[in-house]
Amino acid sequence: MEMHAKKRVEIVVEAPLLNRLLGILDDANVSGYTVLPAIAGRGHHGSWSREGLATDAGRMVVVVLIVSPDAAPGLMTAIRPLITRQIAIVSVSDVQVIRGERF
Amino acid sequence: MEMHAKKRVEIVVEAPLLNRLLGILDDANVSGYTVLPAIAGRGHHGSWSREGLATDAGRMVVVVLIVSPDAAPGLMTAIRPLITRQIAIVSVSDVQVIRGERF
Amino acid sequence: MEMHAKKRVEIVVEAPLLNRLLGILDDANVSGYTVLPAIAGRGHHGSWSREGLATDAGRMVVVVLIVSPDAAPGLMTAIRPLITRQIAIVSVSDVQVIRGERF
Amino acid sequence: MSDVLSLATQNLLSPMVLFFALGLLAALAKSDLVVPEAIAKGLALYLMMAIGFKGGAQVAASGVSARMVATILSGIALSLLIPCLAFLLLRLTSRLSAIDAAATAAHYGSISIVTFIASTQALQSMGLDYEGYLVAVAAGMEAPAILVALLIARRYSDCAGDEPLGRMLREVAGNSSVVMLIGAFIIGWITGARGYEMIKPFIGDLFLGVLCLFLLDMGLIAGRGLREGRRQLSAPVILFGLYMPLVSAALTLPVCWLLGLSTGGSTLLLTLAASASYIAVPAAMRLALPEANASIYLTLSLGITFPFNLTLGIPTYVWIARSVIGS
Amino acid sequence: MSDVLSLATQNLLSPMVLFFALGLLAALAKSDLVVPEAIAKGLALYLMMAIGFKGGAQVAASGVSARMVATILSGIALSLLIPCLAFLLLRLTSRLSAIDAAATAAHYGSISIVTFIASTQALQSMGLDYEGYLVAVAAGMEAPAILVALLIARRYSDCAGDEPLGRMLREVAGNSSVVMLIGAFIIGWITGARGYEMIKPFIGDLFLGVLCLFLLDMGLIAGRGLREGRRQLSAPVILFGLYMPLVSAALTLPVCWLLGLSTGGSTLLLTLAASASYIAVPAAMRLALPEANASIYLTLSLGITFPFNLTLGIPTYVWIARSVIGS
Amino acid sequence: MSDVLSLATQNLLSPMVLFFALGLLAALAKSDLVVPEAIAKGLALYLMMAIGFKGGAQVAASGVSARMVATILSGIALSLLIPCLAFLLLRLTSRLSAIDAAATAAHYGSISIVTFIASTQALQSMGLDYEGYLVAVAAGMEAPAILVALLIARRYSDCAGDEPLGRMLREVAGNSSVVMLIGAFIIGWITGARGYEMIKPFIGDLFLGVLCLFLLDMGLIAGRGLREGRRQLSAPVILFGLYMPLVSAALTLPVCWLLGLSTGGSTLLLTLAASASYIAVPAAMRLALPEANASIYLTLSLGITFPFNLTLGIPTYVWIARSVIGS
Ligand SMILES: Nc1ncnc2c1ncn2[C@@H]1O[C@H](COP(=O)(O)O)[C@@H](O)[C@H]1O
Ligand SMILES: Nc1ncnc2c1ncn2[C@@H]1O[C@H](COP(=O)(O)O)[C@@H](O)[C@H]1O
Ligand SMILES: Nc1ncnc2c1ncn2[C@@H]1O[C@H](COP(=O)(O)O)[C@@H](O)[C@H]1O
Ligand code: NA
Ligand code: NA
Ligand code: NA
Repeated sequence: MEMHAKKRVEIVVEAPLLNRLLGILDDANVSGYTVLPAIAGRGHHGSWSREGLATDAGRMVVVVLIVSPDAAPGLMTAIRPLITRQIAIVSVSDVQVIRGERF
Repeated sequence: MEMHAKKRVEIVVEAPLLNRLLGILDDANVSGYTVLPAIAGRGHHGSWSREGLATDAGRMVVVVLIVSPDAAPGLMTAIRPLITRQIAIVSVSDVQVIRGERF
Repeated sequence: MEMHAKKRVEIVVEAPLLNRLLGILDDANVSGYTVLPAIAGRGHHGSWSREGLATDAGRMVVVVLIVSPDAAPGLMTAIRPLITRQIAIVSVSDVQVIRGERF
Repeated sequence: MSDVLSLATQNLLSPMVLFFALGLLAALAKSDLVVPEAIAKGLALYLMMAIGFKGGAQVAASGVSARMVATILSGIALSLLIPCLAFLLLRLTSRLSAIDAAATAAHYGSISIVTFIASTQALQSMGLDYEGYLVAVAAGMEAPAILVALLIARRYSDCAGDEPLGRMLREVAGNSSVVMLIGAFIIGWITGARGYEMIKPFIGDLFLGVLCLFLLDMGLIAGRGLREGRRQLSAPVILFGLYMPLVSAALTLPVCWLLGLSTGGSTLLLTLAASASYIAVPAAMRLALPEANASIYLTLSLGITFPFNLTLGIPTYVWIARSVIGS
Repeated sequence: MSDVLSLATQNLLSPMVLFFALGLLAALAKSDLVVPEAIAKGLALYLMMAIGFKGGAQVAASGVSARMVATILSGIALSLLIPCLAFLLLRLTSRLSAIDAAATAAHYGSISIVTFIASTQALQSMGLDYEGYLVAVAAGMEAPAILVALLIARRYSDCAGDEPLGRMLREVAGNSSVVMLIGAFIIGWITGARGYEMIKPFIGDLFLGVLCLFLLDMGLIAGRGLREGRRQLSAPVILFGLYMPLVSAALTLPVCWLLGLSTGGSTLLLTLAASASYIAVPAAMRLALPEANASIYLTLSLGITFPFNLTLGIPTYVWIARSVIGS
Repeated sequence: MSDVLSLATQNLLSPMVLFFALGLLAALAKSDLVVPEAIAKGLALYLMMAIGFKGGAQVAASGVSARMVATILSGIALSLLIPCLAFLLLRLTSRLSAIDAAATAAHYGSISIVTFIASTQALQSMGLDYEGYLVAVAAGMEAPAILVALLIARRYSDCAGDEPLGRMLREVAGNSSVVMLIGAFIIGWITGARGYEMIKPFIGDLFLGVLCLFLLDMGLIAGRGLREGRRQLSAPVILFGLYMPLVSAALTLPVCWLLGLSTGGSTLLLTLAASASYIAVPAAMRLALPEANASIYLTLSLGITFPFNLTLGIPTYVWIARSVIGS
């Protein structure tokens, strides 16, 4: 079966910033994204956990999106300000998809 | 430490279809899978969010499975109908695992 | 934009073992990790689902961490005992990140 | 007429409807107010447990009757008939494809249990009784319309053909709200007044307060649905969402009369016929008719018909039942 | 004998047991009815808060006694003794490996707080009082059996050796249900009748209704467990799940008599001894004895022993306590 | 003085404060007791629905007055003034950077609705009434302080400059707790005593019990916050978390007197001024001033000021209000 090379972008971002990130993605002309919850984590700023009525500050969510390889650099540039100034971790990997035209 | 090359398959699928997909996976003789929740997303059919008593229609879950490279093409063929007719996004990437024999 | 090669480690682990795994990661000098919930799964030991007041036994969570390529082998060695004796699935893949120095 | 107006006003100014309106406005104004998914599901379980149990306890008191069986059968017949009518009306008045029209029609043949619950609450605030077994009628009307919609869709499209009907029906018949309603109904029936006394502080006293919180959530998702999906709906389709409940109610009125239901019971059967599903049927349609556009049927059922029934529909059905059946 | 039958019937037809049965049947019939995880945890917190607080408030009224201390110590002793007996019986009658038998034995030495709660409810519906401090006994019996099981496992297997016992015990002793029970017990004790009055509408009046909803969930997961795990259980193991509660109860009966507990209190101590853990101990066993097959102990404790205790066990323990201790 | 002591003791031994202490201790002792996120959010929704509705129903009974409008405006003025003062004090006494000080100051200008609710409960247990519209004052004081903090931060740092103020304010003003409070307040106002009667078993009778469970959760997260963040706090900053509430209360006392509020109403306005936000403002600060160190303001507000207000602060404000306003 024919497979097409795409990029999988995974962004770990603080919950209060999610809406802003999604706004950037909407403007950046990506075909779609999926947001996954996270329940705990640790980093340079210490550890956090989702349980209890904590504020959204310090809690992470994960945004996953499949993009075409051409679109990846532009996307990186668009979200760079968010990354340099605020807490977000972006990683990009190579994936193969079945219906390549939809991304 | 010896590592073994496997494939990581990630399937974003609409919640009402999950049971059907898992049925296909069970028949396809894979060693296992893990289902992750998603909380929101956007695609060609608009955006969705999990909060509130929404129906399962339009809500996504993510199925992750590690398979041996030989098994991957057969798996793709098995789930293709689901993908062409209904909402599901499949991406495949290369990974290394420690205990290769269990997959 | 300059990208840096890192490793993405994904560990599917039984919930009662999570704290022990995180303890190992803390000792292993990684820059951070994020824990994702899982809602269901199947493997050699049968299938499980999160709903209801089930015990933590048999339920999985997923730990994702980005590490530098040098650190990966040491990390694998550190978590190996957990994997051989207990239920945990570890997969490693190549990713590119933007700010390489933080990992 | 002033009667229906005063009924409508009283209903519109109930905490129930006002909390729904709060949710609707908050969602339209893009507030970040949300009810967590688990809480919403928990509230729904509670409401179905309570309404089912109370219905069963009432039947324990009044005993089984031929009328009960006849009403359940009539309910099922209505839920087979209404989708045919809905399909025809949609095809005649709108440009929806056959698949979209069939999928939408299934929603109107099935029922909305929250609309039913809101209707029982409105009856109670007016001091009107109803037959307890209408809960069983509600459960019986959840699934059959799906079958009709699939048969219609198959006539018009070959791609809608690969889903075994039996499996579909079984999945919908075993869905959580049917099981919870029928289960609690039977438990209420077995344990009767003694059982009801034991758990009344939970399922009785708290009922209206919990319903308010739940309707807040319904308002939030109806509002979000409208914001997302309103561009999918043409004028004829929106109109359909407003007149179809009245058509179904009109069709049901003679049935109530023939069955000899009380005014309260008639109101509830009218409400069931007039209400449209937005939980079980959409999920079933994604499985069975994935080619149908989900935005259309979801927005219509949840964003148009549900608010209409909750605000104006229910007082109208009370008024019709009162006028025709007597009070 | 007709006494125990009427007790059993009354228990079997209570809303509590019927909701459990509903859950069990729904799960066996593969219905998609579920109680969301967060709701189930919330209900469990509520039940432990309520039962702990009420126990403390009762102790505030009755005062501390030497009997209270003696009962707590007896409970701990029982939970050290029962796993040894359970291990022996399993090894003698079944083909379970030493590790599997030790892990399973730990469950029977520990307790099921829901079984305890259901038992208090059954007592209440019969108008029987009980000593409030039995809540503290329950908390004290959660952890010790784990220690015994680990010591047994170490004798039989060297791979079970690398877990520091102290750390294990501390983890189990600080587990959420122990902390919530003891915490609420102490708060109830401090604030007494005045505190109870303040929160009675919440923790008192709603109790039985919430318990019904919770038992629905217990039925659902017991049914799912049975569906998944029944093939793991051989006949001797299933029998063990049915007679072991009675063995433990028999062992406990003279203790009740020596302690001079009331009929209600004796019933509860019998229930604690007879019940098996399915939340805290399985998680501890995954950590401490991961080589043991989790399907065996989970299915046995949750799918066999829990339903047995809930339906037939509790009326039996009431009947034994009544016959021996007097009513 | 013995008056304030007896008030404090009575408050410290209330189930409310004891459940908070239980949570705090459990978290410090690393117990695995947690309240699931969805349950915590559901409890918070309930509390805001109940307190808002009751406030509105009270206003329906007492009518709107010029004093109501004046009190809301005074509340807003206080929440603009307090952050300036807090910023100055932090800069004078501690080594916090301007950005950190501004972000922290915003928290003290805003309010903690749980502290407010605990204060209403303390008043009720003493038989003191309060003006229902203070709920609206609370809602009005949530957002303005954020504006002030941003203006301050911009003067001291250019990196804090790219966030449009209007958008920030709109986001905070539409945040869930403001919408729920104001919405329920208006619904209570519209439906009045009749509406309140309908849902009283839910929002009235259960209130204190639910509050206890919620405060358990607050204790858990305060304890976790302290464990994680205590090393971030220097002595001057910790002291600030203890004296700032008293400074704010002192500033507010003449306002209460000028407004002519009742003793209960004065206590609540003092409590609002003295309390610090730990939900809405931290999230807003992550957006607007991400360079500020979140551990500082979160630990201070949740781990120091909230427990202080809950235990000693509230009785102090009651005592001040009583002494100055009269009882
Ligand atoms: N190396 C990493 N791999 C995966 N997630 C990470 C990593 N570092 C940080 N995170 C996540 O990002 C959050 C914030 O990171 P930090 O800003 O370093 O405290 C952490 O709490 C984790 O959830
Ligand atoms: N490019 C993408 N990357 C990740 N997830 C996607 C992507 N496109 C769509 N999705 C997910 O799949 C769902 C349905 O997509 P669609 O059918 O395009 O509306 C969306 O709501 C997203 O959750
Ligand atoms: N091949 C796989 N890919 C992804 N997840 C898996 C795989 N095998 C097992 N799992 C997960 O690990 C859990 C335990 O696996 P097992 O020990 O094989 O029963 C399963 O229930 C799944 O959640
Ligand atoms: Na209908
Ligand atoms: Na036991
Ligand atoms: Na303040």
